[in-house]
Amino acid sequence: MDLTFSPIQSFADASFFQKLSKLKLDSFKLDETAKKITGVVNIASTPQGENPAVTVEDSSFGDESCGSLYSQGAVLVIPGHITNFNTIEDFKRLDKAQFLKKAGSRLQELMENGDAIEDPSLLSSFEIICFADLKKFKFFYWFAFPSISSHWIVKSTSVIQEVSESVRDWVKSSDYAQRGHFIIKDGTAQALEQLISLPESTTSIHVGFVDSCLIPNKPSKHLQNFLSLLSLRGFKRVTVDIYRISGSSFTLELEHEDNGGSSKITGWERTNQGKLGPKLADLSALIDPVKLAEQSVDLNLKLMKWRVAPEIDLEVVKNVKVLLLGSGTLGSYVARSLLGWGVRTITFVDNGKVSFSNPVRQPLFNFEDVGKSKADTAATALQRIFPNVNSKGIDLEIPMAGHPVTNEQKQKADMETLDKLIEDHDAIFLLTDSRETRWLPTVIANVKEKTVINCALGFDSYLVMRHGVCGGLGCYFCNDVVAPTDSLTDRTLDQMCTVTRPGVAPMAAALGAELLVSILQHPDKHRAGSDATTILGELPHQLRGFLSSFQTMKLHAPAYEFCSACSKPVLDAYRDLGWDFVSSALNDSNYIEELSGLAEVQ
Amino acid sequence: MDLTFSPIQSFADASFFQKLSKLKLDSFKLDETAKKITGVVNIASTPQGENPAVTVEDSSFGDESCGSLYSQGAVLVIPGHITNFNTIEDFKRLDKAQFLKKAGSRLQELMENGDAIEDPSLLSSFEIICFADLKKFKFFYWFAFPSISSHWIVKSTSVIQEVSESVRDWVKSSDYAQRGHFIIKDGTAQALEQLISLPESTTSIHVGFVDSCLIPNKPSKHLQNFLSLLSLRGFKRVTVDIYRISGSSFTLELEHEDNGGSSKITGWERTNQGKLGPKLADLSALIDPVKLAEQSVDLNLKLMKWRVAPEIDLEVVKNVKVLLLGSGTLGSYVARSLLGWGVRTITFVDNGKVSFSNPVRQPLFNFEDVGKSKADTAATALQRIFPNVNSKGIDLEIPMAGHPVTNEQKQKADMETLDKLIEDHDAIFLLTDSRETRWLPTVIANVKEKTVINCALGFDSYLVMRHGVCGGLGCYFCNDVVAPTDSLTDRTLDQMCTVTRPGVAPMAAALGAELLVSILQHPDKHRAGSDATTILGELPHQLRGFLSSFQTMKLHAPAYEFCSACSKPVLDAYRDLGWDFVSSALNDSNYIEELSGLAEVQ
Amino acid sequence: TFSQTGEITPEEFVQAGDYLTYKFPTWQWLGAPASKQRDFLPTDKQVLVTRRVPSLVRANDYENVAIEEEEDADGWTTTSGPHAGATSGTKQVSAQQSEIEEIDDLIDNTAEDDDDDEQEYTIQANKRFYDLYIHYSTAYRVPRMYLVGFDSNGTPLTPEQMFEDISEDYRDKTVTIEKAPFLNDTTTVSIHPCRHAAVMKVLINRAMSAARLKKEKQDLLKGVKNIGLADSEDTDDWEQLDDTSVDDVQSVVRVDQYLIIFLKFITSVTPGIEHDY
Amino acid sequence: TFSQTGEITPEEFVQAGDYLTYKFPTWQWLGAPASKQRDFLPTDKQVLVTRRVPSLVRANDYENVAIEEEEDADGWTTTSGPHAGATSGTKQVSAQQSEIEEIDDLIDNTAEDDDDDEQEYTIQANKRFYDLYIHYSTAYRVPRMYLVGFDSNGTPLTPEQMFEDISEDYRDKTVTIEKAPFLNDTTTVSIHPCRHAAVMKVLINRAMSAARLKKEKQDLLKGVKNIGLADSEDTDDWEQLDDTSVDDVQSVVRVDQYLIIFLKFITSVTPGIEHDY
Ligand SMILES: [Zn+2]
Ligand SMILES: [Zn+2]
Repeated sequence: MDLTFSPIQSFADASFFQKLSKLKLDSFKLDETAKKITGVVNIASTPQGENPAVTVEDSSFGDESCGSLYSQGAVLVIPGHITNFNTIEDFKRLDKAQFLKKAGSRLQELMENGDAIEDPSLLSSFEIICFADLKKFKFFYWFAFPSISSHWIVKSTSVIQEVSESVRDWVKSSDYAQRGHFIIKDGTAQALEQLISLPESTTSIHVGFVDSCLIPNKPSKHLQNFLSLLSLRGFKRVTVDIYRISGSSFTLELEHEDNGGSSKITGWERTNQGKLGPKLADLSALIDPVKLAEQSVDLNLKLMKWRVAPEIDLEVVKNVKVLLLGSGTLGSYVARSLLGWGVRTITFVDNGKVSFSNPVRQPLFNFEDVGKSKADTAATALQRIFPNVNSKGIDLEIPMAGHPVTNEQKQKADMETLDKLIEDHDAIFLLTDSRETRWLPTVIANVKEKTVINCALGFDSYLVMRHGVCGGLGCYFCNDVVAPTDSLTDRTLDQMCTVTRPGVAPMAAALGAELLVSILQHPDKHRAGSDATTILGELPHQLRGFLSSFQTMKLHAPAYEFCSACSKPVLDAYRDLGWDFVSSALNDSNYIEELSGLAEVQ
Repeated sequence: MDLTFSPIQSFADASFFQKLSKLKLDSFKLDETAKKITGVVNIASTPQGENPAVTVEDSSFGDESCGSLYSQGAVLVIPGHITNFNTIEDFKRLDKAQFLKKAGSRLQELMENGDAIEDPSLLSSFEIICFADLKKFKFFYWFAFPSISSHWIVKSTSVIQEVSESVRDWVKSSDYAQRGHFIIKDGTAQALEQLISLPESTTSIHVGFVDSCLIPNKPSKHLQNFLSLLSLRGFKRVTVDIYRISGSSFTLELEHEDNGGSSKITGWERTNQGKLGPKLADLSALIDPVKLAEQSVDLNLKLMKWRVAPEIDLEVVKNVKVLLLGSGTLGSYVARSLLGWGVRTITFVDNGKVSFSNPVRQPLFNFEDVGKSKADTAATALQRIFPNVNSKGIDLEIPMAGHPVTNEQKQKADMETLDKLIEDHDAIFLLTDSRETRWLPTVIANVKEKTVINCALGFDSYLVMRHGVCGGLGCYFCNDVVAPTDSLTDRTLDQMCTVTRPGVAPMAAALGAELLVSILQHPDKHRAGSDATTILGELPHQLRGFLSSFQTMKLHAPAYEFCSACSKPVLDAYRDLGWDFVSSALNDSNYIEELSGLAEVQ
Repeated sequence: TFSQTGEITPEEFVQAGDYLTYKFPTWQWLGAPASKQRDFLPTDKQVLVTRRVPSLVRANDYENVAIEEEEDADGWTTTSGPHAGATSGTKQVSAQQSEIEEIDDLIDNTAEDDDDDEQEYTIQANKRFYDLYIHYSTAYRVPRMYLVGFDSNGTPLTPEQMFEDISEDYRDKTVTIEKAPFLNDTTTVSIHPCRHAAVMKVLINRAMSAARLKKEKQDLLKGVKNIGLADSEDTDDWEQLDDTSVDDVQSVVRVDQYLIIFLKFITSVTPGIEHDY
Repeated sequence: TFSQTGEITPEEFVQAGDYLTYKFPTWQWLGAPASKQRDFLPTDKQVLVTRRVPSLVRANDYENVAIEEEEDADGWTTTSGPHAGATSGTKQVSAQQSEIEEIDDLIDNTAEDDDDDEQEYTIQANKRFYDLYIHYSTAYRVPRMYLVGFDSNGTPLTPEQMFEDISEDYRDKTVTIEKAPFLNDTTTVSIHPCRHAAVMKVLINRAMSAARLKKEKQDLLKGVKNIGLADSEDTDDWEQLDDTSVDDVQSVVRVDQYLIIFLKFITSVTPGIEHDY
């Protein structure tokens, strides 16, 4: 019976490729010469029926001594080389047959000059050729286990009932270089270099080989080079103890058959399709930090769904496009809470610059950002937090009700930009620091039937509310009896120089974000009534909180028919007249009061 | 009567020094040669009784054309040089007399070769020598207005009743080069270069001079060089119209008196002490961004005090030393609210690393921080927000009640570090994500009578409370009937993998920070009862908030006499036995139950 | 103690690990890189590992993957609707298509002469291999399982691919993507341990009552295993467990058997990974 | 309109600025650097300025700096206790001490021959100079004052030094440190405009009633001025204001006089800065 072998399979850990990337960047650079590495062969815990395996991992490159993490006697460590090409073309151009032949010749030389006898682990050495696409985290790689053939007939096979203490010790404690191949003499394991001291005429020998597969009667292909060495050294009859730690060991009586032909050199690993070609490891999902972040954030949200609120619709939250009007304290905190909920599209609008006193209160700005545009800086900050967010900053001055038009062209363009922005988003947050800037967005968002969340702060109180649509729940301006020109009214909730207790803004912002998410969970969305509930609980119309008494009030109010921002005449006028309506409103606050009917009831 | 002059004073805008710093860094570097600059002399709005002034500002360096911001006819723009030395020693070493003499010679040459006739603004040219200490924002600088003397007797003085249209136009619309010095011929103003076309023998002339001071009978020193030029050109009798835009103009009849001596060169500006020496501008408070940030943040807080809550004690808040146990979501948000309140000393304790899912929820971390120590990174992040904060990160694993001691040496050291940290801070926040880690800090802080704020999260609820001291209000563990080993109890508020609605943490954190600030406003501090009030309002013991119903409850409970964390036997045992007590508590939860008396009442 | 809480101490973890490696030699103790050492565990017993455990069938392909009622009562509910993995699966297929083309372009049949052993390759492109690690969670005081997968080429699997080998009920509840805390730069799929103690308590108590009642046919513990690929061996293990337990009425399950019960639990999480041969 | 709200439009600001520069030529219109232009104001009328206004006495040295009762009723309260400026003042003194030494070390009496005019220097080391700017605040629709100070050397003052020239009642309420929005890189001290409209409303109404009642001795407006350094001129101004107003009963104060009233208000904020000579 001819002796056959179990082919070797390579396993490459993700850590191997990560280390390779790092070395390529820091050390190899454009160097395409072969580098020494090591591989690990597990011998203690080998799975039933599986081919022998050579594993490479980060320690293969020699930083931490390879195999040091394994318990004594659990592995073989074998030498190898990696040749990393700079381009896929170089990789392709390489003459693979020539490459393998050279590796075989080198091996043969090691056998002849005695090096492989002194260090038999050389018999198991391997080669990797490789191309690393570092941008895409893709690695083309091909293992070769160069193997010189020699032809042996199995004369007999016998099971080893009990492995001798000496062999056990050898495998457990000898050097990695010696561990896998040894001589058995007088029942004890001895170093292979003893071969040299044998009389020239010796043609039979008893050797031991540590096998890393459990396939019956088919030892690992690694045995082949050992036998070729023995053949080269003139041995004709070889007794090999195939030592398997986790299976039954056996002895093979082999006889060399010289079939005249020269020995073949083989060893390129085949793909799982049985083809002669490289493998491709696409590790972006494992090592691209951006993808890892995305996966982690998604999973974290899913945990919430899975563990606590299975009916929650996270997709609608992920897909909502949010426009934040104002990217100061409230805008920054709202954006952070939205990020936490997995919102991916956030646009900031502001026309201010970061001032020295902002960073301590506005959690998207740092000291170094002072002087930069707030909207832009906030958008960039979000990307630094989570690279996959789709954030934009728009430097825009929102036309203010009752503040006369001073530059018609610019202000008209501003209105149009605002209109477009509201059109392109699903939910609008009013987070500016003046009452007058909230009027126009309220009108436009109502015309376009968008969700509107309004947050306003007092010194130690806040108002968070959602606007209704078309005569449903009221808007921010529904309580007013004058048009929003008069900024002396209700100053505390809207003043530019308002001072607030630092705790007020994060609370109002968090509630605003939570209110939006709750709205999104309701089938009627922002049209839901003030007594509606969702999987997340109640869906109130207005929340007023007071830090001095640590109280929260839930309020609701219907739309006011003469409201300066959401009454039908106002909405119709915006729809029909556009800028003409807006410019009249800016120039003359009485205009809105007349139009809405407020003037009559005042 | 001898003619005397009003000395010139220099004014250097902060923007001048800022521009100089920038140029020194980007362009001059080590170049110590003289650079051309310009100065502005205000002629339209000159103050009564003040000396003439030359102002330098950022536009003096020529980026924006100097004087362009002023209305036509309001200023003269005059040429000058700045010589910036690399070291204060170079500055000192310069031979000032020699420097001035050279400048005077150059000026004399310009008079002789006609350049100063073609461009009379050269007569007003100035020099600055300077050393800029860019690290300290300190600038040593010294102006010279090189001036060549000539001796003139005032024969008569007469007030100009009405300045001719021609002269008005000249001053309003001629070139800066010509504007200040001109010939008056037939009642009209004409360029000074007309001098050249006068017959050689002419010894009397009528000229105009635009004066930039309003001091009676003492025109600006700038006139001196004009007269010296005329003397050099051979004029003996000069009629000068001293034109003052914002005061009354007058005519001087002058006669040259040759007193034989050679002309003197003077011009170094004297200090406000009348000394010959440079001036020092210490601009750190105006242009050091770190100082500016500090001022802005302080002012912002003072606004709160001044406008809304005058009795508030901001100093006690600024000086409180806060220890945050846990620098995850709660720790990050608490730190931000504290920064907003002006707290300057914040120490983070955590033993975790930033994970991919952290940044979207934890507002002190960015994507690039993944893998770094949380405590350290949080501390660094605070400094990026506000450079003057005194923040530290301590990588420490808090020994956990009921988690047996595995490494006595390390855990004992951890306990000692924790003890020291609590000792060194005034207020301790419990913000970790497990119940067991809160026990030991509760005990130690109670023994040391520190303020303790405890924040814990559920999926959509939170608990924020303050601990009492010695039998006053209860602590976090007062409600428990078992020692804190059993983490299955009350899991929702403390579980490591707890998922929470993103809005819960910022709310709980903000309330925790506000609660601390309120405590600090009370004369009894954390000993205040649950019905106490302060300038900021109520001072409750516990707050429980529910996001599903948007409700907040205020609760209070006295200390429980058998509490596993704050009962007398437990506190005494820690005080007396230290580590022996702690290790017993870690190893055996029954120990605390026995000690506290919990076991008996169970 | 462990039977009341379902939790174990680090010492008990080591005991149970020693017992596991003794009973199932494919499981081995592993050290950890110097920077990841945990001082409360022996240097050479930081984590348990078994490598290259084959998986031929995806978890989804098992039909009646029943989950125990008690666990549902614990607050877990099954999710419905399309699973994220499904959609991205198709995306991945087309991405893979172009990769296959790239790779096919690199095939070189002249790279070597025919190898005599070549015919022996059995092509099982659907086969996967897993390295399984059991780590001790100090936060929950239970063992925690980390999985690192490879395809039939020995190339690392993506987290999403690995998810396909987690039973749907668990995949949607407790699986997280984590860097292994005991390895350098290795991304794993891990079963979050927050419910382990509760589940282990149930399983241990069942094992105990099963042992006490000696009703072998009514062996409730088999319910955990859910699926009978290796039923006969399985029964053997449990028998053995029962046998050794008889003499101790107080605690019929010894703490060193903890990890063997834990693996039964893990088998229900990863039905297609044949780690208990 | 402005008398009801205390606010003015940009157009009215320009009108009032033109009137101010006409009446007080030390006030001038200024342009702004290209990047700071505001399009609703004429390019050459972006901001009003008066330069080098002398200040010989610090605000603290004025004794009875009374604040109007009405303003207190508006919600402002006076603060007590040591002011931050006081303590840092002493710190600064010692810092200045070392600077003086540094500077003295650089004195060089041989730098030039005696200048005949030298004797003329009057040493007034305590004297300061201010550039005052009036800018239009769109947010509050009122003028806003920015101050840039220099010491007697013509060297910039620090914000804290400038604070010494703000009356204590305002210093503790509405003064902020700001980069001037109309200049490059210039840090100023500014009076926050959040109360301007309310104050202006009061002042305008007083001016109107004063004019109507024609009781000169009872001129309430002088109360705003608080301090009588320039009393006689002052009275003249008000007389004039009254005179021109008589013919219009509806609005006895014209909007172009708004800034003149505003300056009266500012005088009460900065009593030591003699800007209304
Ligand atoms: Zn409305
Ligand atoms: Zn207690």
